[in-house]
This record gives sequence, structure tokens and C-alpha cells, in this order.
Amino acid sequence: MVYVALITGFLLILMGLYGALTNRNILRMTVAFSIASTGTHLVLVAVGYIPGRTAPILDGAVTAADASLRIIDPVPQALVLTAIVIGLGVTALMLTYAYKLYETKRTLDISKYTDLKW
Amino acid sequence: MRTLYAELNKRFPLGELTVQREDLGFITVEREHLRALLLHLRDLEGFTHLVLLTAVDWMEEGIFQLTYLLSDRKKRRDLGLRVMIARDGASMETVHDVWPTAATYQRELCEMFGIDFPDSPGVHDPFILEGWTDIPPYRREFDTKKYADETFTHRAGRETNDPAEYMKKQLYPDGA
Amino acid sequence: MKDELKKRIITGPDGFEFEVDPLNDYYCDAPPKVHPPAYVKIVEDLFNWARSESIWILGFGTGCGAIEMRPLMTPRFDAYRYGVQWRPTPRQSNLFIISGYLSVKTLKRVIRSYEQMQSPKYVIGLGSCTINGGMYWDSYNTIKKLDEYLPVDLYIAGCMPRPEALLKGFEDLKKIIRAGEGEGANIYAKNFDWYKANQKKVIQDWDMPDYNW
Amino acid sequence: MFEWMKIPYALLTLFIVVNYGLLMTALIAKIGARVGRRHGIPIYQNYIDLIKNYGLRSSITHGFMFYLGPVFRLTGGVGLILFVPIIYGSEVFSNFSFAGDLILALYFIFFGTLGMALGAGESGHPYAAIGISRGLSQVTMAELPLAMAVFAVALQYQTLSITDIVAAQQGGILNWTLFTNPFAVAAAMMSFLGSMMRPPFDVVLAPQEIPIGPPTEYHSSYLALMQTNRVIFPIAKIAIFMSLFFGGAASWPVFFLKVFLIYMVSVFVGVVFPRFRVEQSIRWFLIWAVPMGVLGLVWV
Amino acid sequence: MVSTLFIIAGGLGAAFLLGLLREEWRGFAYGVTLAALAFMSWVAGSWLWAFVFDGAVGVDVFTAGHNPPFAINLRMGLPEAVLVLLVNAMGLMVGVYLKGTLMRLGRRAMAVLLVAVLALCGIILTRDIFNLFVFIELTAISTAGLVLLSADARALGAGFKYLVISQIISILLLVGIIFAYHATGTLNIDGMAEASVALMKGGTLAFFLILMALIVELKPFPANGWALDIYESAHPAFSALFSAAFSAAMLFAVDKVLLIGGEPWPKIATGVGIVTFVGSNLLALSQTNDRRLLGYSSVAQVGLVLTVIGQRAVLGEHYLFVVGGILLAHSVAKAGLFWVSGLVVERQLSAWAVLRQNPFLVFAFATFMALLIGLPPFPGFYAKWELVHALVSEGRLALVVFILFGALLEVGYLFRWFGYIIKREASVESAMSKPVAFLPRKLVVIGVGVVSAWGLGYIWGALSDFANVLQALPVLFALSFLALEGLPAKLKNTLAIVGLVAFFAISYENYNQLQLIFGAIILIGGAVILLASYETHGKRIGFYPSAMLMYAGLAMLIVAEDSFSFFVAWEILTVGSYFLILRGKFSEPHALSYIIFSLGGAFAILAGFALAAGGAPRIPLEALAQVPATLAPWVFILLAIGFMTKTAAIGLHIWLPGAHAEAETDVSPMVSGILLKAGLFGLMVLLLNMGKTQFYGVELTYVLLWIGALSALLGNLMAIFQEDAKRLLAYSSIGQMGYAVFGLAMMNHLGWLMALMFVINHYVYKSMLFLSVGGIAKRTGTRDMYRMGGLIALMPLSFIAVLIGIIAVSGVPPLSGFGGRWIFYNAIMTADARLPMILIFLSGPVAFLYLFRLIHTIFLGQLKDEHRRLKEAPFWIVVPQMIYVVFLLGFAVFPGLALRRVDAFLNPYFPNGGLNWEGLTISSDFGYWSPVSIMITIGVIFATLLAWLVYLNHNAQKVKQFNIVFAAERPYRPETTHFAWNFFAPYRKALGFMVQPFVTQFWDGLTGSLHHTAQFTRKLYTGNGQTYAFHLLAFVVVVYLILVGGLV
Repeated sequence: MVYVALITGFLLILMGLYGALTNRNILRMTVAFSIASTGTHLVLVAVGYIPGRTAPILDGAVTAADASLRIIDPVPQALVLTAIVIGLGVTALMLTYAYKLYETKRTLDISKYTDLKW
Repeated sequence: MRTLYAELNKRFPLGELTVQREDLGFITVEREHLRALLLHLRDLEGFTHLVLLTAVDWMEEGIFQLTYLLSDRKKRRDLGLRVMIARDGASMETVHDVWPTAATYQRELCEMFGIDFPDSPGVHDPFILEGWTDIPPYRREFDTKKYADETFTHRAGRETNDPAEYMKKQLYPDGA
Repeated sequence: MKDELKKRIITGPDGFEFEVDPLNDYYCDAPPKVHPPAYVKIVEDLFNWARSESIWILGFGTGCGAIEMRPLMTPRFDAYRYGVQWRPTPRQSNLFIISGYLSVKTLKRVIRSYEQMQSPKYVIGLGSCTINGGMYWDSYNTIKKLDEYLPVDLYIAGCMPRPEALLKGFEDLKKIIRAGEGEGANIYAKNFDWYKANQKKVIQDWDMPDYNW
Repeated sequence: MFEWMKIPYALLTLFIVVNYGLLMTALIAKIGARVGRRHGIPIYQNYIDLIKNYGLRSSITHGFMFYLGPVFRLTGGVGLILFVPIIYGSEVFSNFSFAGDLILALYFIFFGTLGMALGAGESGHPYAAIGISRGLSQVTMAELPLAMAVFAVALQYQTLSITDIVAAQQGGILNWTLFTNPFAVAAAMMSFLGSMMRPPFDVVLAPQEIPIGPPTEYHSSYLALMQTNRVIFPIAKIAIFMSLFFGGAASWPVFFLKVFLIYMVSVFVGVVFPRFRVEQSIRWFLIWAVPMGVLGLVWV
Repeated sequence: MVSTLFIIAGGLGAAFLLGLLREEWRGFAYGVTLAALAFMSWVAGSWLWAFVFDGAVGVDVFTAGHNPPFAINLRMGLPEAVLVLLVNAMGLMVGVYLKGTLMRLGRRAMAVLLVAVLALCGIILTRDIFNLFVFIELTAISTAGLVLLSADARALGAGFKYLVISQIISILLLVGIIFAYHATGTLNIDGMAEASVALMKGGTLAFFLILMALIVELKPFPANGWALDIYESAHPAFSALFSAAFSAAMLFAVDKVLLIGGEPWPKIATGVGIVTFVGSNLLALSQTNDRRLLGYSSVAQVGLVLTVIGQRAVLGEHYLFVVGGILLAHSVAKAGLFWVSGLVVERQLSAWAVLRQNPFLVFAFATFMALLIGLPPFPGFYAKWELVHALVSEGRLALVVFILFGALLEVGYLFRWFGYIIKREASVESAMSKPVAFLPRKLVVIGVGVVSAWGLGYIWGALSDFANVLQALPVLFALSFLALEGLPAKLKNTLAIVGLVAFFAISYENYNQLQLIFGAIILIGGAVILLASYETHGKRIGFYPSAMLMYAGLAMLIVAEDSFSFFVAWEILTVGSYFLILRGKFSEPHALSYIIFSLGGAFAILAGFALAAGGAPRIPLEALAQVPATLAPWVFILLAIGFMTKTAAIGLHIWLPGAHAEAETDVSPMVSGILLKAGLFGLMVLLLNMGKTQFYGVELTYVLLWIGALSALLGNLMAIFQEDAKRLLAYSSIGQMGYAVFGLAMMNHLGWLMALMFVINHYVYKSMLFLSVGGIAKRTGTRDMYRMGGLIALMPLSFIAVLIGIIAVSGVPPLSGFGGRWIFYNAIMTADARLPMILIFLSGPVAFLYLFRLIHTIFLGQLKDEHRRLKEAPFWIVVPQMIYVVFLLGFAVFPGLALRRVDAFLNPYFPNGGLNWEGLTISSDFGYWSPVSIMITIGVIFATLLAWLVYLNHNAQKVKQFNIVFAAERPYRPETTHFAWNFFAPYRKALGFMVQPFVTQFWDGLTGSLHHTAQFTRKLYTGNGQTYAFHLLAFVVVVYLILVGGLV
């Protein structure tokens, strides 16, 4: 189960990167990167997961005393939350850029934005 | 020479031909055909060399006769082209672009006869007569003797003799 | 007059403009001086002897007589025996041989060269043309009487005289010099105005200083 | 303390050398004339020419350096003869050789050349400048084999003093450098040819092309001074060659003979060969004389 | 002390506060921003103060009251304090600089700026790897935001490319972090470091990913196209921040993370760093856009720091000193340059000529340039010294070579640029005629940069183990002229002369004989040349600091006792002379080739000293003698090459003719008569201490002998074919220096004596000739000799100077040049080698040719129309010449005055073959020479003959210039009568093959191929974001493959 998640995560990352490198459309690239980040998040979670344990939420089901034995590692969970937030921010920024770029040249083809080179 | 004349006559309206020798002839041509003829002779007939360009003053007729003497070295023949031009305000087209040497001859003619060759390089530069102010000395109305008498001091006591008479007297004093 | 000899306005490197008069600025215009003989007679005699035994000829062939001068250097005539030799520049020469007719144009050059020689200097007129024009007596372009224009020490008659005549002429010139009579340069300086007037009469485009140092 | 007697001795040397030079150059001119089947000038002709030129009455000057040119030139000649010990073993004719050794002599040769060139330049005559350009070009290349030969000789005898070099060559003709280091001598003699202003190396003076080259504007007493130098200078130069390569001279007769014979080398070559252009002579020195010099250097 | 957290909190709080403000209160918002930045800076500054002056120790701040790994901890130590201060101060300055833009865009932009700054502080401070990730992402986002500040529409594209890259980075980083966490169970960097072994067992790849993510943030070559685009298009103020602060923070992050990895990992940093350094500098060569060029340069500098970070182990305790030096220098310099670029309207490099309107900006540029390159007295200089010494002592020679090569490339393009600024015409659009108004606010910011640059220089000098360059008296004297720039030149000139003479008077006591000779030439000689500078008018801004800097360097050089002070002096004199040379009207390309050759040579010297030091930070110069035999030849070669760049030995000479010929009238004698002696002095020091050295059986002094001889011959040969008088003299200097090198290389007593005599003579006559020719050129308005002629009567004094000069140079008796020749001949009598003499023999007479040409074509011959009214050269230019004339005459008669002392000085080193100075005659083992006798004899003969001739010719008629015998004709124009052009045509025909410009072609070919490589390689940066992303991934993969290969 863990491995499935891990492999899926890496597959998503690779798919995302492949997509980002092969699609010229900026929106498609943004989407591809989103996929890749999702993959990353999946990997993050998968690494922190311990089979047979529960979510690291201290409520009635899991008490503070036995938490260390019953819950999975909470750190990756925390990390993934942060990463998702940041990823969202970046994606939003990329989309903003996409919009602004489109305004300048009326195209979303990234290969058209090569005024700066050499 | 005559074959050449016949040949040329097909292309250009020529004047008469004077054959001086088997390898030397003179043709009178019109002024406006001269240049074409010269080029033709130079490029196609092998007259590669302008031997000289000179003038004769036909004062009584009021013309200058210009003679362009050309030479064909391969066939060892010479051809003179005569062109008659008006004596008053004498002027002639330059041929220095056909033969660069012509510039020198033209300069000399300009100085000695007063024939102008517009556009010929340095044509008005003094050639051998620096500071000449009189009429050009080869024009026949120029009186050389008078000029020399007026310009130069002569040494007294000079005698002039007719050489033939004088030698006769010297060698055969008895008149035999 | 040539353009190069006319006055012109020149801008200096500092932007200052001034006039250049070539004839004045580039040529010395002092008149010639009369150089008296050495004060002591014996010294002058010694010098005159040396001058007579060391005649350096200016190699300037003006007319057909130049042909007759060349053989003097050959073994057949060998003028060197007499202390005669040719120099390539007037500065170092003492004797100017006018070898034949002089056209007006050449006269100008001859005057210039003569004046560039150092005194005492001698002139030999070679051939009849220099004496009275010879066969060119009625030419519009040759001078007839050399001594109108330059102080001639000696004429050698003939048309043309043979080299032997020239050698004889040298011997006679030596006598003249030794006798202290080869004072052509001083005569020229003394009668400078007269000579100049004669020269300018035939040379109508006189475009040089009166004396060419 | 300076010995004042040296001054009259020096003047005596100068007197002898000048007279010998005047006569010798005339003799050599005569020999040249005989090759052309002429009689040539009288043997005393040089004296007359000299007197005549001193006796000319007028002169011109192109400026200050024009004056100095001949002065430099003759100073070079006179100085050179005085800086070289002329007669080996003679106190009287060693002159001012105490002032410097071989190197002084070699470099002092340039003194006159420089002055002459300056004076001629001042005359403003293009032919003078052309002549100088040719002369300097040629002489620099002619100097090279000489420098090598001199260096070889100095190395060979381990001294730069001319007197010592002559001393080392005493005791028989086989002790001359000519035989102990023939390559160096060959190089030096080739260089000698180049510096004597005789064919084939006389394009500097080419009388018809650039009338007499550098001295073209010189006349009267200027020329006389230069003529004086022309008889002294070669002798001084030959005296150096003689001392370095041909055993020096212990007496005046030997001196006269050796100088004459060495001079004749250039005359022999001169009457036989036509003129080189400058670049040809430079190449000639590079191809023939320089290797000789190298051999001479290696030989030691 | 204020808690570190306040830095983060302050920024964050202000940013939030800005969010609450009304949109219209822009001024207030701006105030808040600046206040926040100032506050943050103050906190950082107070920490720094505490560390430095109160001896505080570093503290860890634990957030949330827990220890790691349960909480994030921040650390504040000395390096952190420095960097945080740097970042905040930079932020503050950028804030000030950006006032206009920020006010226009409003509070949001200000907030982004604040976030960026605090994020950077976070990167520096945090010890938690995930926290690092967060800050990096924050940085990325704020960067993308700040890129938008630019008015340049292209910045959008650049920002997007950056986002693409940062996405990839974040993926790498996250994956790396999680697996590293998995392996070690902690997110704390120090914790990971402790668990390094465990991590490295299974999580190598994880650590690799983390490291690569950080390194990629540092824009490694060639995966850095995106960064260049940002540099080119972003607002310059932001670029300053991006270049200075971001790089600094990221470098620190890499440094932190590398702690985790342990042993093999720093190699990656070094490898990537050096490739980046060399590659980016190479590519920068062909840049014409100023900001992109700065971008390349930034990238390169960061690469250098990365290289050094990788060498941490080697540097040991000096690590911080070196890294800090390079990093801070880079940050301040690059920020400064970007700020300056904000003042320039157009983007091509030559448009920077507009800076000339404000001398302060030129000074600022020069400061930043020197700071960047690492010239003394700036930190980079000390750092470079330490670095090279450390690397060499560890045997990392290849790395040193690459570093120095890269640095030389950097020197190339930066100095070329400086040349543009000083010399190029500003383009038409920015019309120089109307002065550009530089905003005072921006000028102040730049001023802060300049001040901090010099401050850093002082601090690093104080921190170093060596004497502080900025405390050396000569340097201070030179720099003080900067403050006096407003005074008139004549006053400054007097001060300079007094200074030089006074310094000589002070130092006189302590000089040994050798130093005395050089000291006299440099200081007294320099003062004499400066007399000629009285001729100039106005303020002559820039001249005196440069000249005095050169003299300061020279004065320090001759008293230098150890390798460091020697090298400092060497660089100072090089830089000073460069500025001097650059002042010439057309000297831009020549000054450039001068500085490149000189600094190339300086690098060789540096490497040589480092090699000789064998681990010690510096060695006394005498210790060169104790260099182990295996290293000795290498040290010898490196040092000799370095010194010979200054003496312009053949092969390294191509800079000299242009540099000397195009320099100003009074500068030419300085750089020729005096500066060249520095190289000779170096060679003397080298040879005195190392002596004969074998290299694979080849005697190196023998090689020097050949080099000297070849230089002498070819220099002279080239001189005779010059039409330009000053060029002729310049080539002649090559020949003369060849002579001197030859003399030194003979390694015998007389050879050295001759070289020293040359030192004196060459100074005198070359200065004299350059002044004379310079004065004439001033009057005639040309340096082409064939355009002159006949000036003898108009300029008699100049003529006399040249006459005496050429007699002295050519070695004709009786003047002093002859002494040199005489000693030379005596010297070669004992030398081992004979064949190179032949070249020397030839070059002597050849020298005569060009000298004659010099005097003939200028003074003799025909006077030209336009020169008829010329006056003698200006008074002040003639004065020194006359002093020289008198000196030469005196020295000719009494050479013993100077030589005798030198002779005695040389005795301990070369006991045999000295001269004997009895009476008036000087004698050697082989010959003798009596200058007084020669002078008197020649004088008497000359005077007698002159009197005789004057008596005979007293009434000679003075004639004018056309009164010449012209084959019965007469000349018409002086131009056609003056035989001057191509004067030695026959020589060219015969020997022209020897002066084919092979050397020039070689160097042209070399620089050409470098440029072509750069031109070709930079096509890699297609401008397409995807390509850049691909570059990045490929880069990571390639590094991984290399790493795997290397570890296996």
C-alpha cells in the first residue's frame, strides 16, 4: 500500500515534469506542475505513513498517552500541509503570470517569449 | 595596303589613299570617323602603336592637317591617317585614352601650333617653351627670323654663306 | 607661375592662419658678393695653382657637345691626368662647360646651376652655338651669345670641336687661372644687374629669386 | 698625471697618417686607373684637391648642424686614430690609447657617421637623406660580422686591450689571428668590404643616381674637411683590423705595408664586382659573412 | 540585545501592517517599509556589534519553546550576523533606491519587498531544513513578485521562467527533504549532520537532491539561463538585491547543508563552482548588454564562492575570511554596479560613457570594479591571496589555474567596460551635450556602496595577517589626492612633487644601494617628470590619484621584504599605471591589453609566490632561495613570466607600443622611463635570490638570455619601421628592456652592472625623448614623423635633448651610453652563452637606425608650410629635458658617482669580475676605459676643428631650405622634398620577414577564439523557459552521473 502510494507519487512527478517539458502552452505547463507537486505531496505523505496506524489527531479515539504508538509520523503531515499551501501560492502566481503574459503578446505559447536570450 | 584600304572602306567612308611605299600609306579621313577608325585599327587590324601625331599648317587653305601615324609591328606596315581641321580656333578631340602617348604629342601640338585638345591631360602645360607669350612658333605666320632678331643679341661679324656656293668657292677658287 | 610658387594662406596646427610666400620664405634672396683674392699674393698664387690643377667639371650636358665630353674620361684621352674630373653636383664643381646650343628653357637651368657653384668658378663655351648661335643663329628658342648671360672664360670654337680641342681648352684655362684672370664669379657679381637684365629679357617667366644660392 | 708630450706625439702621428693617406689613396686611384688602362691622377693630386677646396672663396650654410657635420666627421677620424695604438711597442705612437680599449675604438667609429648624417640631413636635400638611409642600413649589417669577429678575438686572447691583442700575436706570422682564427678574420674582412664605400657596396654614394649621396650639398672647406677625414679614417680603421687580425705593426714601414695591402683587398674586390642594392648587400652579409662570424665565435 | 526573532517578526509585522493600510497612504506605507528595514538592519547590526566588540557568542533561538527536532531553531552567529546585516542593509538601500517605483505601485509592492528580505534572513538564520524550504519558496514567490517591478515588459517572461525553475527546485527539495527526514528522523540541519552516517547509508540520493536544489538556486553554469534573463530585464535595484543578497543567502544555505554531507560532497560544490566561474566569465566576454553582462558576472562570482565553499577543509581557519571576503566584495560591488546601471538609460555597454559627466560615478565604478576583481586594498585581494596560497599548498594547482584564468577573463571584460566609460562617445540619443540629471537619492545609495566598499577594504586589511594596505603611507598619500580633486592641477602637481621628494628624503636612510638607485629613479625621477605636468591647465581630474598610486606602488615595491607586500605593491602600481595610460586620447584598447597582460602576469606572480611559500601565508623574498629543487624551476618560470610582462619581453610585448605611444605627453615618460623598471626590479629580486635554476636540464637563465636578446633585436627592428615617433620610442623600450634582461640573465657581475646602468640611462634618455617628442607632437599636432621635418631652428632645445638622447642611447662615446656598451662587452667575456650575443650585436647598430630616423625626420630635412610659425615646446616640458641633458653629460664624465656604489653592492652576490675604479680609469679584467680622458680628448679635437671650420667659413651665406641642388631644377613643396616616409625601405625588403606580427596574430587568435567560443556557447541560452527547465534537469542528472562515477 505504501509502495503503491510512493510509486504513484513518483509517477505523478515524472508525468508532471514530462508534461511541463513537452507542453508549450503555459496553462498546460502550470497544470503539469500542479500534477508534479501533487505527486510530491503524495510522496511526502507516503513516506510518513506507517501501516496500521491512524491519523495523528488527538481526539477521543487516540489519547495523548498512546499516541506515539498509534498514530503515524505527524511531521510529514505537517510538511505536506505547508507544501500544499506554498504550492497553491506558486500555482496562483503562475496563473497570474500566464494572464499577464497573455495580455502582452496574446499567446500562451512559451516558446514565443524568448526576447531575452544569449 | 590596298586590301586593307578596301577592307576599311566597307566600314568607313574614307578619303583617297596615298601609297608611299608598299608598307606605308596615308588615308584622309573625316574628323568624326577618326576615333572609330583608330579603335578599329588598334583592336582589330593590329595597329597597336601610335608612332607619332603631328600637324601641318596649310595656312593658305586655312586648315591644319593632323597626321596620326600608326604602326602594325607584326605585319611591319605603317598607316597614316590625315585629318583636316579648321585653322581658326583649332581644336580636336583628344585620343589620349586610346593611346596614352598621345597626350604628349597633343601637348606639343598645343604649344607649337596652338591646337587645343580639350580634356587631354596637362595639355596646356608648357612643354619646351616656358613662358612663351608670342603666337605659337610653328604657325606659319610666325616670323622666326624677326623674332630671333628682336629677342636675342647677335654677335657682330657673323657672316652667312650659302654652303654650296661657299664650298665651291673654297674648293675651286678658280671657278672651274 | 606654378601654383606651388604663389603665395598661400596656411593654417598652423594651433589654428593660427598666416601667409606663406614661397619665393621669399623658401629661397634665400641675397645678392652675390664679390670675393676678393687672398690678401697675400703668394697665397693667392698657390691657390690659383691648385685651382688650375684641380678642375672639377660640373657634369651637365646642355647640347650636342656633351657627347664630346664623355670620351675625355676614357683611356684614350684620360683627362684625369690633368687633374680634371667630373662632379655630380654644382656645389663641388669649379668649371661649367656649356656644351653647345642653349635653349631658353635650358638657360634657366644653367643659370641656376651656375649660381649654385662656389666661387671661383669658370665657364667654358664649347662649340660655335655658344659663340654666335652657330647653325641655330636664327632660331626662336636658342640664345646666340653666351657671354651676355654668363661670364665666359674661354670659348672653344668648332661644330663640334673634338675632345682634343677640349683638352687644349683646359690647358688654356689653366693658364688663365694661374694668371689670376679667372675671376668670372666676381665679374658676374659686379655686373649682376646687367647679367640679370639680359637673362630676364629672354626668360620671360622669371619665377625664381634673382640669385639661386 | 697627464704627459703633455703626448700632444706633439699625437700631432706627429696625425701628420704621418695624413700624408700617407693622401699618397696611398692617390696610388690606389692610380692602380684603379691602370686596371682601366688609364694613367689616372698624378700621385700628388689629393694634395692639390685639398688645397683647392680649402682655397675656395665662397661657401653657403644650411644651418648649425650643417657646420657640425664635417666637424663631427673629422673628429671621428682624428679621434679614432688617436685612440688606437698605431705602432706596437712604441710609447710615442700609442697616443691616447690609455683612454679606452677596443670597445672605445669600435663605438667611436659611429661618432663621425652620426655627425655626418646629421649634417647632411640638415642640408634638407632628399638625396642626402636617401644616401644616409642606405648607408646606415648597410653599415648596420656590415657591423654584425665585425662585432662577432672582434668578440671572437677578444675571447681568444681574453682581453679587450688592443695592445695586448697585438702582443699575443707576436712571434711569427702563424701567430696572427688570420691563422689562429681564420673564420673570424674572414668575417671581419667581409665586413671591411662593406664599410669601405667601394663597389659592390657603394650604392650609398651612387654619383649619378643620388649625386654623391650624403655629402651632396657639401663644398669648399666643408668638403675639404671631409676629404681630410677620408684619408685618415680608413687608415685608422685598417689599423684596428691590422692590430686585431694581422699581427699589428711594430714600425712605420710595416704599418704602411700592411695598411696598403689590407686596403688593396677592398680595391681588388671593388674593381671586379658591380654594385649591390642595399637589400642585396644586407642579404649577402647575412648569408655569407654572418655564418663566418658564427664559425669564428664557435672556433674560439 | 534584541532577539533575532525580531528580524523576522519586524519584517512580517510590517508587511501585515502594510496590508491594513489604506491604499492612498503611500507615503506612510513607504515610511513604514523603510522603518521596518531600518529596524531589521539595526537588529542585525547590533548583533554584529556584539559579536565583534563585546565578544558575544552565537545563540540558538528555539521557537515554540521546544528543542529541535520538535521545533524550528534559528541560529545567530558572526557569519549570520554579517549576512543578515548585508541582506537587510541591502534591502534598505534598495528601498531607498526604489522610492519612485514603490510609491507608484503602492503598499503591496512594499510588502513583497519586505517579505523578500525577511525570507532571505530566514534562509540565513534557520537551522531547520524544511523551514529552509519554506523560506526558499517564500523567496521564490516574492522574487517573482519583485520581478514585476521592472518597467521592462520582457521581465514577465523572465519571471515566469523563474517560476518554472522554482517549481522544479521545490520538487527536488521536497523529495530530498522527506527522504532525508526518513533516514535521520530529524529536520534539524545539525541533527542531520550528526546523523550523517545514517543518512549517507541509504539516503545519499536524498541528500543529493537537497544539495542540488540549493545549488541550482545558485544558477550554476550552464543551467542558469533563467537567472540571466532576470538580471537583464528586472529593475536594477531588484537585480542588485537578487545578485547580492539572494546569492549570499543561498550560498550560506549551501554552506549549512554541506555540513550534513561530510567528506566527498564539497567536491561537487567546487566542481560546479569552478565550471560556473570560468564558463560564465567566458560567456560574459561577448555580452553587449550591461545588465546581462552583470548577470553573467554575478553568476560567475557566485560560482567562485561556491568553489571556495567546497575548499573549506583546505582553508581551515581562514575559511570565513576568504569566503567572506569574496562574497561581500561581490555583493557590494554587484549591487553598486546594478545601482549605477539604473542611472544609465541605454543598455549597450558604451552607453555608460554618460557616467563621465560625474567624476564621482566614475570613481564609484572604478571602486566596484576593483572590488569585484579583487585588487588591493579590497577584501577580494586578501581573499585571493589566502585562497591561492592554501590551494597551492594542498597541491590543487589545476583549480588555481582555473580560478586565475576565470579571474583574468573577468578582468578582461570589466576593464574593457571601464575603457568604454572613459573613452567612448555616448550615443546620439543620450546626447552628451545635455547633462543627465542623476537622482541625488540614487547617488546617495551608490555612495553608501562605495563607502562600504572602502570600509570593507579597511576591515579586511585589519583582519588579515598582513599589514593593512590602507594604512601604508604611500597609498594614503595617493588616495588623499582623491579628496583634493577640486584643486587646480598646478597646486596638486606641487603637492605631488613635494610628496615624492619628501618620501625619498624619509626613506633615503633605509635604502640599500640597489634600492637607492631604483628609489632615486622612481621618486626623484618621478618628480622631475612631474615638472612637465605643470604644463597642463584646469583640474586634470583623475590624473594625480592614478599617478600617485603608481608611484606609491613602485615605492612600496622596492622596499618590499616579503612576498605579500611585494605583490600588493605590484598590483597597486599596475592599477595606478593602468588608469594613467587610459588617459591618453586613443589609448582605450592599449590600456586594456596592458591591464590584461599585467594582471595576467600578476596572477603568474601570485601563483609563483604561492608555490614558493609551501603553505606559509607569505615568505620573505630571501626565502625564494630555499625553495625546494623540485619546485624551484616552476617558481622561477612563473615569477619570470610575471615580471617579463612588465618589461615587455618579446611575446608579451604587444601591449607596450600602443600604451606608451597613446599616453599623454607627461605620462609616456612615466610609464616608459619608470614603470618598466618595476619588471626589472622584480627580475633582479628573482635572480638575486634564486640564481641559476635548471628546468629539465635547461638552464633557465640561459632561456632568459635568449628572450632578452630576441627582445632587443626584434624590439629595435620593429622600431625602425614605425612612422609614429612615440611608437618608435615605445618599441625601442622593448629593445632596451631586452638588453637589460639580457644583462641580468648573464648572471655575472658586469652583466648586472650593465643592467643597472641601463636602468639609469634608460630612465633618463627615454624620459627625455618621450618628453621631447611629446612636446613636439603638442606643437605640430601630429606624431607622424614624416609630417614634421626641419624643426631644428624652431625648436633648438628639443633638438638638443633628442641629439644628446640619441647619442646616449646608441652608445657612441663620449656620452654615458658608451659606458653601458663597454660594460656589456666586458660582461659577455665571461658569460657562458655566445650565440645569443649575435642577436645583441645586431640590435646595437639597428638601434642606431631608428634613432637617426627620429632626429632626422623630425628636426632635419624640410620644414613644412604649416610649421613655419611653430614655437619651442612648452617651457615646462623643456625644463625636465634640460635637467636630463645636464645629467647625461655629467653622468658621462663621472659614471662612478652611481656605478661605483652599485659595483660595491653587487660584490657580495658576484664576488668576481668587478670593476677597478682607480684614478680616472675604470678597468675590468679585460679592458679599461677612462671617461674623463675620452671626454677631454674628443672635446679638444672637436673644438679645434670647429674653430678651424668657423674661421674658414665665417662668411658663409646662410641659405634657406629650398636652396639645394636639385639637378638644375628646384623643389616646389617641402612635403615632396622631405625624404622621411618608409625611411628604411631597403631594410624592410631585406629583413621585413623578421617583423611579421606573429606574436600579435597569436594573441589575436587566442582572444578571438575565446570570443568565438563565448559567442557560440551562449546560443545555449535560447530564451525558452522549457529549454531552461531541461537544462536544469540535465544538469542534475549529469552531476549525479559524475558523482556516482566519482564515488565508485
